[in-house]
Amino acid sequence: MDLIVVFLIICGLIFFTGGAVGILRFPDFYSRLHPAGKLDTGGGLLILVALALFNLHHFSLSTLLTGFKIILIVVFVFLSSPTAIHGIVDAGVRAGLGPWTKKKD
Amino acid sequence: MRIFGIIVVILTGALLIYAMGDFPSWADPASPAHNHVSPRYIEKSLEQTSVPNLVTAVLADYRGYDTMFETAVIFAAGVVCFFLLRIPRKDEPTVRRYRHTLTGITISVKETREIPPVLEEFERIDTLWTPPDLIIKTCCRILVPFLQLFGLYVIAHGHHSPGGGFQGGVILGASMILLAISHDLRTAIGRMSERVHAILCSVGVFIFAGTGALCLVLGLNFLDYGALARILHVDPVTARSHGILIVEIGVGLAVMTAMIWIYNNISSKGKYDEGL
Amino acid sequence: MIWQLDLAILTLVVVAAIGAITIKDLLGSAILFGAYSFMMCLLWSIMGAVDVAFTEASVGAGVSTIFFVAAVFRTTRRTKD
Amino acid sequence: MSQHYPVLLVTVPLLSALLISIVGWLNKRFCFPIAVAALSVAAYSSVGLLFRVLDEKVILYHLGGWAPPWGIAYSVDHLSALVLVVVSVVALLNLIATQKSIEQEFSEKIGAFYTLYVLLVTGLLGIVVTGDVFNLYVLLEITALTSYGLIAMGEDRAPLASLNYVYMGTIGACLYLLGIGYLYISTGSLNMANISSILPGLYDSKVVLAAFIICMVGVCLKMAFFPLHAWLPNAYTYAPSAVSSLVAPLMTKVMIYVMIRLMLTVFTPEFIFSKLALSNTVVWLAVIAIFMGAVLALGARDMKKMLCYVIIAEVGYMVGGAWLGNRAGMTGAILHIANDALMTLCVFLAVGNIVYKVRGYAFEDLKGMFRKMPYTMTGLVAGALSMIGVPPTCGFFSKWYLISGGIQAGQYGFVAALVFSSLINAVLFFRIIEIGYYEPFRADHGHESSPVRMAEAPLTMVVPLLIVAGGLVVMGVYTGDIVTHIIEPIIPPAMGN
Amino acid sequence: MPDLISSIVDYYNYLIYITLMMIGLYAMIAKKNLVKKIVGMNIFQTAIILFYVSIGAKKGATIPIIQHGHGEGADEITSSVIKAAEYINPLPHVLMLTAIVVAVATLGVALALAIKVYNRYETLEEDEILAQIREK
Amino acid sequence: MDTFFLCCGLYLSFLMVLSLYRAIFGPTVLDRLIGVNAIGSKTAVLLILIGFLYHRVDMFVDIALAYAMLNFIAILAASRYFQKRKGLFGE
Repeated sequence: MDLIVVFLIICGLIFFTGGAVGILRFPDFYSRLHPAGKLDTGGGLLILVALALFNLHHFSLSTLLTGFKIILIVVFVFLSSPTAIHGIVDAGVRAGLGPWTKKKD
Repeated sequence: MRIFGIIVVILTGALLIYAMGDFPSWADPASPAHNHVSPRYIEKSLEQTSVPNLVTAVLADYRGYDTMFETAVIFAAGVVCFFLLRIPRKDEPTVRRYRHTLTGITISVKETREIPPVLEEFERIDTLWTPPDLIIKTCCRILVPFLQLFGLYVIAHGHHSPGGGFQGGVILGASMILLAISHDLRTAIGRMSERVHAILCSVGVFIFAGTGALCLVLGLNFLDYGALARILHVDPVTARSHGILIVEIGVGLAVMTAMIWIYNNISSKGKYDEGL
Repeated sequence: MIWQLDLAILTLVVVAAIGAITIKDLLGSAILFGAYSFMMCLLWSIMGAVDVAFTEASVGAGVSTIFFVAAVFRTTRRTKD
Repeated sequence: MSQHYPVLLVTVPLLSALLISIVGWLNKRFCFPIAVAALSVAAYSSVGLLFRVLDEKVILYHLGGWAPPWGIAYSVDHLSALVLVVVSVVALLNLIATQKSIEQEFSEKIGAFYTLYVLLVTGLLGIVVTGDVFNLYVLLEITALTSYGLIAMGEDRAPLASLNYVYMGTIGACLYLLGIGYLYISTGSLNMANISSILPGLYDSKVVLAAFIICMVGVCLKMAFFPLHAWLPNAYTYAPSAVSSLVAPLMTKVMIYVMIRLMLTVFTPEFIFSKLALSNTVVWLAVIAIFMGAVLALGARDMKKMLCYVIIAEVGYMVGGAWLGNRAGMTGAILHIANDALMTLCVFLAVGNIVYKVRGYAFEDLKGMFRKMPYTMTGLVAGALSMIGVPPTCGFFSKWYLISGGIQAGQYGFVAALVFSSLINAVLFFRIIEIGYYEPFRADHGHESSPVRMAEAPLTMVVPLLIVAGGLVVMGVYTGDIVTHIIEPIIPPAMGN
Repeated sequence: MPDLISSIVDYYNYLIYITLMMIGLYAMIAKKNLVKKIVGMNIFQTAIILFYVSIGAKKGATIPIIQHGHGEGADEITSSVIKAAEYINPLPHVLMLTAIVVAVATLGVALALAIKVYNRYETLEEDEILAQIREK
Repeated sequence: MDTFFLCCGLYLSFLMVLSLYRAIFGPTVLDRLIGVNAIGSKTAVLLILIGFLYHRVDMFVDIALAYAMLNFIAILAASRYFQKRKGLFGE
């Protein structure tokens, strides 16, 4: 059980790392949204699922409830994070931000 | 001004750092702050109020009077925002734009009424020509009831977990603000009109202060919830717990409506027409 | 209290605060102030003040950022310092 | 019922503020009667409280039924009872006197106005009555918040002035809060009496010293003591006249009350006058404050601004008197809180009446005013005489106590400043009287009729003004009683004689 | 080395609160933009809250909610003895809840005032506003 | 396991530094918004981790949930600004 939890958390951390590096290194706004939208959401999901699993170690009603709430956060993040990113993209398009292209000169 | 600022900052900082030398070190259990008043709160509050969350117990019972004025502060902030910004209704007609949802044709109408009727096939567009985004609208329509349910849970469960009237009230208020952001300010006002939330805001504080006054009428000191035992037919300790719950509901109501009130006034510049 | 995390977040908080007052754009300043509040919330839950953290999460991170954005929306983003 | 007076005093206005807010959305006509009723109850119970205090010395009230160090307690002694009476009576009189001008200026939002007004008075009363340092902070914020809103509704530069007031007021309140934190970290308590019983063992601690300095700076910011006064003149000048005649008499005085309360009850006089060597510095600052206030008032070009600078000078009197460190000085400072509240109210009400009729408060607007509004100008003259310090009025007596305290303490600079500022006040007010009496009424205010017809403000505005003006003389006559029965018992014996 | 770490840990919180407070104070005094000043004001208030919460922290203690199972009998709770050293001091938290509320109320009022100022002068820069006033 | 969680927490706070760089030096406001959003998602996870470090996770879940929600609303409000006001670099 612990092994699965550790594995999931480390996967999540790798996702988060990718997200952070992507946000830092990508050249323009739209490409930065990609790691922010996908990797952060994914990393968050993995770590939260792992923690919910870890929480169920001592199985009882209250830990089940807590686990359920953590899963609720997962669902919520899954729902809201892409929407927020969509809102930001929409804002960028409306604000007239052009996408980055590799310029010759 | 900049140099003056730096001088003031350095002087104040020097005073504070000078005084820091005599502080007990951080998180030291032997510090006087932990050993004079607070041990009694920790040891006795469960048996005196039967509320496991010590912060709630101290907030709403031992120092309930502070909390009453804290609620009054937030109420005052709502009233002040209204008082400063709200532009009273004028009957001169204003131009409003509507878009036919099927064809995308936009028409302008001169209207005098504050809130036009909801039309099936026409969608109102604000002066900046931004219809609400469909994805965000749908997603938020799912989330708003969930948020409200969560807010109610936070208010009701404040005895056993972090939370309470204030936090729950802010979440409830935020749900209405979310509605206003994702749809339109007018939609949110349609759900809860200005008069309703203005009155509810005072009613919220009134519940708190009224509970206190009720205790006074029943023969004990102001805000001594033990007096409620006579009406609720329970022992005084449980009466305290119930009294705290009643008070938290009042706080939640006041905070929720005050947040909505402030947001509506700020985001629409007091016109209650179109917001963020 | 978890002092390792406490030290890390405290340092971040100062950076965020300096950022919030130096950015020459009011909207950016408001957004960074939101980030500052996030970290404050974290800091308080590290020190065990769960109720304060809850309040800060709902007020500082949520509502006051919205108020700032609404006010900037109704005024201007321009600032000289 | 009478054991509940301390709490009724505060909660009746609070409850009725909420009621006004609800009623204001339904029917605006009932707002004013409710406000009057609430403040009358407050005034009645504060007078009742004063009489009880004369018998029982200190009245304690445990809110929520918890004993003091754990719960919040109200403690009323002679000092707070005196200030309570002043606050509630001034607020009530001002409410009645300014009804017309409120209706003229805020016809749309009258419910919100009365809500804020009554909440402001609630906060002020609460500050005076409370015995808990943190409770005081919360009430401080409630007064501050409502007064920001009320002041900002004035004309011209009012919002900007009010915004500056927000910044300064927040810094002040936050510094006060920080000072409480320093006290809490070294004592672990929040109750005033309890803190002062723990403090003697900690007098050498740097934390307590810092706590004292921070608290005092915060309070001085709030009361506009000289180097920190920058927010006051604009805020009070541009406020609506009904608001400035409430805020100007009460806000600074209540803050001075807080300072004296902190000095006498929390940090005891032994600590302040024997451990700290700050007394001289503060008195000299007060001297500078008085001089600057007087000089700036000479340069002012309209009446309200001039009065604002006079207020700054008066703050200097009281702070200086309290820091002289002897009985006479402290007596003078406390007496001056009551007197100054009354005379400021009197002058501001008169100005409010003039603004109501003439719509201006520059010196030119005053021409021929004695013939136009004789009763209002009578009130103004009474207030002016009291501010100058002419014997039958009460201003003379408090100034006399202050001067004798200054001589006892050997602070001749302070005495000189007092005399100087009295002279300047005389110059200022005689200039007004001269303009009002001798200059002909200017015809360009709409009426071209050359013999000025009497156009007095409505009766509800004039009568309270005359009552206050009479009150000034009555206070002056009964000064001896007030001093022996009310003020003498609160000054601790450690202050010397 | 452990001594150094422990002495840093002992006072780091207080140092940071002073730093934050000075940042806020500097912003309020030296910045000319009205909304920037409001941001500074909030940082100032939060710094004080940080100070109070740092007072409340306690080594080896848990959060101030008394541990018990959900829904189990109340007799069991009261019978077990609660030691003061096991829980963090709740009083500063209570005070700071109030302070946060006050901070958000002040924020709302200050922003409303800033909007009112902007309506009149069309700018938020203090020096430009003062120049406009002087012109009149 | 506590040590592992602590290390995870420290690593996450290190990642927050990277996001904070984007939030402070982002050339446009929307870049800052992305940075803050990333900080927000990490914070929600970190809150639960702190709950495990205190062994009282049931108390921290509510905070994390409220936090995620209000973060979402704040981000939405900021992005809504640009949907209404055109122009990224001023008015």
